[in-house]
Amino acid sequence: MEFLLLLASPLAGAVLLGFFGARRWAAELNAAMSLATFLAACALTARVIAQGQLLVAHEQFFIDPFNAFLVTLTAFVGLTTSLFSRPYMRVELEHGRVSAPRLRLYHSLYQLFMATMLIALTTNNMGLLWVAMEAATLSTVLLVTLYRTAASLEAGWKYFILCGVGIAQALFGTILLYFAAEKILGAAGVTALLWTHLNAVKGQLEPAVLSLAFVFLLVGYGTKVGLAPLHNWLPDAHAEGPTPISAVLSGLLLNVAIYAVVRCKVLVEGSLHSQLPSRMLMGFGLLSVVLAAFFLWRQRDVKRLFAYSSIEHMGIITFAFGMGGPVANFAALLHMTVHSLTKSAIFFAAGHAAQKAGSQLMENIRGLITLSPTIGWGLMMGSLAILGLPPFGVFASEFLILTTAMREQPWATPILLAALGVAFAAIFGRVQPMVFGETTARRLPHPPALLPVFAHLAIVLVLGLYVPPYLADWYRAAARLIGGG
Amino acid sequence: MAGVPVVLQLLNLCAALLLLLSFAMLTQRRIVNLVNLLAVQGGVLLVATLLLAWRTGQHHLYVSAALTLALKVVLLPWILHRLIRRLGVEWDTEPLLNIAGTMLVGVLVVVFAFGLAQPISALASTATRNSIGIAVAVVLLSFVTMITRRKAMSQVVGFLSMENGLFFGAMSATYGMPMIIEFGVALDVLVAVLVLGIFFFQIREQFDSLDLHHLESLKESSSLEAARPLEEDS
Amino acid sequence: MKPIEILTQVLALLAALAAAPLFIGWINQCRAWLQNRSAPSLWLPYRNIRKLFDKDAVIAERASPLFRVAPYIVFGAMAVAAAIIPSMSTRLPFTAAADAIALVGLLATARVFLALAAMDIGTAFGTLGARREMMVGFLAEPALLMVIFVASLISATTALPAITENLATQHLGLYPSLAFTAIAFTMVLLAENARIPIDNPVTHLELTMIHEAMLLEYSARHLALMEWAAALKLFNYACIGFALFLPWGVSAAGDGPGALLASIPLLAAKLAVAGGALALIETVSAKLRVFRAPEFLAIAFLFAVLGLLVHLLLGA
Amino acid sequence: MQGGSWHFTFSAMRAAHLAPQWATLAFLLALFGFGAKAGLVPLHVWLPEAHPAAPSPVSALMSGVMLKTAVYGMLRVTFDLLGHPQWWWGLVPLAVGLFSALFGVVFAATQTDMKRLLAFSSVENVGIIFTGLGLAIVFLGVGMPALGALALIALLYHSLNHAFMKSLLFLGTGAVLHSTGERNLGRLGGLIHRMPWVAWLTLIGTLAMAGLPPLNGFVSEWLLLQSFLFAQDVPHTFINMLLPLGAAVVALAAALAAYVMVKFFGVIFLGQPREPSLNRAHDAGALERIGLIWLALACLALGLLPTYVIGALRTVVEQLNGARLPHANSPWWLLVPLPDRQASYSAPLFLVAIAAVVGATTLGVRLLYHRRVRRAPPWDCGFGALSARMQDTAEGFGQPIRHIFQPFFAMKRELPTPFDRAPRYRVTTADRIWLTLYLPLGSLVQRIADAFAWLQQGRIATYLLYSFVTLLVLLALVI
Repeated sequence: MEFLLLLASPLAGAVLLGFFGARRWAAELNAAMSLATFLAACALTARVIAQGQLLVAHEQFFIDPFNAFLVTLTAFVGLTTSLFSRPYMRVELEHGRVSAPRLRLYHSLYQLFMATMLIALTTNNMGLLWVAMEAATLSTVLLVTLYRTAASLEAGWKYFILCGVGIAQALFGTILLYFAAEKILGAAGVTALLWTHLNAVKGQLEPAVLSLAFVFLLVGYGTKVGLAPLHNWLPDAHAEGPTPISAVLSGLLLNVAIYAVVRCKVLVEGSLHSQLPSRMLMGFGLLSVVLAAFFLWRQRDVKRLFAYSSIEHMGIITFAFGMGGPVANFAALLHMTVHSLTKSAIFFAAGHAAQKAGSQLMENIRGLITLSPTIGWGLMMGSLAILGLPPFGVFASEFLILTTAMREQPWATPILLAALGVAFAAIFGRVQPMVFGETTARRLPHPPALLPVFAHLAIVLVLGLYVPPYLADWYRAAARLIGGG
Repeated sequence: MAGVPVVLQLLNLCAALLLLLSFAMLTQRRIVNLVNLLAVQGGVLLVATLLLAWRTGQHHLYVSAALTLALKVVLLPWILHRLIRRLGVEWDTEPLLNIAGTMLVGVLVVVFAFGLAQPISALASTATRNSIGIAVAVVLLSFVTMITRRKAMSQVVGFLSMENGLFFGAMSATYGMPMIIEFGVALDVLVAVLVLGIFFFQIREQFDSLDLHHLESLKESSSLEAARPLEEDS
Repeated sequence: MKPIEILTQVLALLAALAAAPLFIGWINQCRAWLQNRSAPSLWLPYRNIRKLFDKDAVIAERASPLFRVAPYIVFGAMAVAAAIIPSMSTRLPFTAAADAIALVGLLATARVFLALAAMDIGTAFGTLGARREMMVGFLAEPALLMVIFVASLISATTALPAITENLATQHLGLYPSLAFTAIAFTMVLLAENARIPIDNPVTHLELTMIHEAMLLEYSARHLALMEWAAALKLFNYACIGFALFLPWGVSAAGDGPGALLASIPLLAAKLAVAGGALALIETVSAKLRVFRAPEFLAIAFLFAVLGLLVHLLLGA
Repeated sequence: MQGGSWHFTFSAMRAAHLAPQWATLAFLLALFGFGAKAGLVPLHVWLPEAHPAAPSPVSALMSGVMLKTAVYGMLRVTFDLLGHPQWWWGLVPLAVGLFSALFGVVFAATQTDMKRLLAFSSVENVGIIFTGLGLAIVFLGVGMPALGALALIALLYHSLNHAFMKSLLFLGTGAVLHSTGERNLGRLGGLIHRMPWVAWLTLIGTLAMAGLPPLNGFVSEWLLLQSFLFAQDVPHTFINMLLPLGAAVVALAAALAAYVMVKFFGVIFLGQPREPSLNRAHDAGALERIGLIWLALACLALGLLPTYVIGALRTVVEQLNGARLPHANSPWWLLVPLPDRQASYSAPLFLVAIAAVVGATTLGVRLLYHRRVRRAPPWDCGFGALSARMQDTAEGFGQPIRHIFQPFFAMKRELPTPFDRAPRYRVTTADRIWLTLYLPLGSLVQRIADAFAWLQQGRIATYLLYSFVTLLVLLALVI
């Protein structure tokens, strides 16, 4: 029931907003739909906590601890983002950067995007997972190009082609998976792609095929995660799209992609009994961290900067999942949570800052602290959090990942630390003048909606100081489910 | 191939044709012809699907055949042709970096693909196991096509032929995917093409051309004068 | 604690207060003799202080309350310091509250307030004096601490009375480490008390003076307190020296008032000798340029550290 | 940080024991990371840059909280996660800490920006704290739990003190900055007349920071020196050699801290205002006062009631690692760190004594003599108008230090020749570490970044090529 609502409300929202998306109350409707989704997600989570894993719709969908918390997170960030986008998009409308019909497109696609992500998270069918991922790409492409500027078009095009091609590889991987599964589960076709069934028989799946399948799946979904060197679409898409979209892309879509990768990894590892998948993940992770750290160094556009920081953090998470084992998985899940909260908060603040300064170039954004203390503090706090300064949650997760790496993969630790150091210098050195420098900006017609920012940061802070036991159990269950190591 | 049933011979023929078509695409200069080649590819795919369906008597293959017909043979080429006409790029050609080299790369890719498909074919129980390698080759070749092309339109064609290759792979490896997936994929492809259509017009009205070198401004090497935080304080 | 102890404590304090100017007078007299001058009266410092107390205080317009409070604090710090140092008896209950390190801290407190007061008016001389005083201080203080460390390493405690008793009860052996530290201590004493070769207590030569430069703005009772405090400081240092290097004859916890009485003339004798020695040093040595002061003190510091190492090497 | 997750994870980490060499690596890495956060030399460079930029409350928070977290993390890693530290690990933080202490205070002495000055003084205190850490590790490593516990308590106490003193000073500077808009010591002065509240409350922080009894700064330094001093029977002779020298350095740093603090307070609050605008400065508002007052009270309390604080810290240390401080049954006012050594300190008694003597003296002078006071212009040696420019500037006051510790600085001097028409003297000092370590590092990173940049030239074909190659490589890996 809750589940039905969970998927129905964004879809319904998409349809409704497709009609009324240009009305004055469209933004409110958008928020309302997101709220409904969030409530549904909470109810669902409550049920999962109560009853444990559950399967619905002829096993086509299932909820286990792993995706349950991602569903809640997605719904929550979706809600806050919709709240944030209300004043933000209004300002954009007044600046004439978007027209009413485009606003309709925006609202409708926003809900559609949420729906596709929720489907991708909850589906039990690897094929459906692929379909949903592709759909997520398609629904965001037009959002990225919402402004129809040359840059946004270019970004959108690259996003489309690179992710499309990547996803195509994933499809081939899925085919191979099916090919291997059908030997065991029979060609009935229905069950042969259900993750639960595959997971049950993963020991018997043909290793040779699965290793190939994993490569295709990794390249495919990895492209969407933004793993270097498949990441090239990411900074452009983040920088050129409207800020709310950057926030959900970076905060949610990447998580979903990682989720897909991890699901595949679980299967393949079960069949291969070899370190190969873990090694690949760790390699990609490290490469992404290092490359992103150095690219951070040259950024001038604030949203590009934080896009690269997203790549860096995805690298960290991937590396952690690659290490596997209860602690690393736990840390990775925690990091996924805090990263998506923090990063979306940062994008909110940065979006307002850019609106104030009328430019996304960091040298044009100065002295936020005097211009609008709330934005300034939001940006500063967010940056400090994302840099992994205690007492924020990112510190907790990074601390765990690093300490585990010291024990499991000592060779990797210095690389990680060096990259983190470079990233620290880069981000801190750029954010600090933006917040505290001499200012030159103009007033904002609307009071910024910074409730989301501080809500997110507050949660991150709490997670840094204290992870409530049930949440910890929950993570732990998910971590056990992922296993590895 | 004495002793092999005619149907299978025909199927292998289709496979060979597909490979040939991919090479043709790799070296085709004119956009319009590219689209036609894509349509032909879809046709061959259709034939192959029908043959397979007839041979194995799997009904869902008829459905996917219908899908192929509707989508890959009729709808997509029609949309693309319409786009071309609306955008007025019928006579658009593009310079290719030397064809011989490209061909060579293509051949290497095919070899690699066959090697790759070896273990799969060995395991496959389907009648069409040998054509898996060809499917992989088609996928990779269309990848190469996309890399070498400079026009948005031709990249899209490459993208679609990649989808074809995947479809063929699914068919020859496992007699096609479960039905929902087939539909889902088909839907995605359709939407993708529509989105692309919108795109083309946007790009055109921005740059009044579909040349991709307009879409190369977002890059890292541009921001050479990026701020150097450490030296500010020295 | 027994009343006799409290009595001893108070007695020691009063004795120090009373004897300090006399010690100064004695040194001046010795110096006069050594320089073939007719010696001033032994009681001159007392008369001087009394005269100053009688005068009207003249204070600069810009002076802040800090300026007026400082003399009392400096004087108080010196007095308390005097109460810590076992000059006549080691039976000082107050020493439980402050060990040798605290003593050094106390002296530092006095110095800081002196310097702050000197900066308060904002004249060239005041700030100049303060700067130089702090410069001397930051080198002399660790040196003094090192000196004390050696002694307390030998006797495994930082409580001055315990050190004194311990050293006194040791059979009369030669401690090379203590020899080194004794030299260091003497140098520190000279520097800290504005004696030649670091500073010249008798002149007001503007470019060289340190201590006097800081007192330039003081007059009357404030100046009196400052002078008295300076005298006390010298007296204290002398007593520290005795406690560390000539610990004999200081009445210990065990023995009764007789020993205490006996220790008084002994202390007087020690002071007499020390004063003479001081006068001699001041007469035979010339004042250093201010920039030489750090080198002088660095040498003192190094001597102290040497003493430390020697002690650790030889265990003696 | 006692969340469910922490229990879970920490226990998990404790469970797995590292091989010694990896444990060592882990320790060094942790030292690096937390040292950077705390501002340990040579990772201190961001501190003096960040503090002047940040608003004063943030600076207060930074020097208070961030230091805490760094020390906390360091202790956690060393004693909790890595299990039993090797004694020689301690030598690293010991050496680095001592150097930071000296380096920080020397640089603080030559600063002309009041917040930079405080930032460098933070570097000094961090150094002292890590010195204590090193000492503790050595003691525990060679099996002297009592001394180890003493050192641990000393460093915890000092970080506690530092949080309060430094916050007090930062708030004080904040008040000054707020009412004068000046951060440059060269344009301040004489503010004690305009803003007495701030001045007197800051004075408390100044004295505490200078490590003067009976305030809190002294207590922790006293404890540290005590633990240094009783280290004589460490079974390794050469540590025996080394430790007292460490004590010497600590003493030197403490004395220099006094120098720095005199400069800080004297130049800002005493003397004549160096700018006419300063005469319009106003005192702190009620809220600011409250903030300053409670911090000052905290400094006093920490200084006067060390026994209670130590009682609290003792339990912390015990639950951190078994090392326990032998419980001295001494009265509340008497601080006896190690009963078997006769060393004790009683701040309350100390304060009472000084107060009594000062009071008695004042009373005596007032009663026996008179309290007549005449105001007059200061003595100008007949030179005439004494202007504010005649008093020492911040540079002037720091000059001796610059002179003595020359090798620490990278100095650029412009000395006038006797024949100059318009003789001008200028000297600029810079942080050697900055020049020799960080600038090259920065440009290196920049160069690497530039090298990476060409990877991303915006050509979508290139990007596709990347994906293609990645795919092929991975496939080649698996088949």
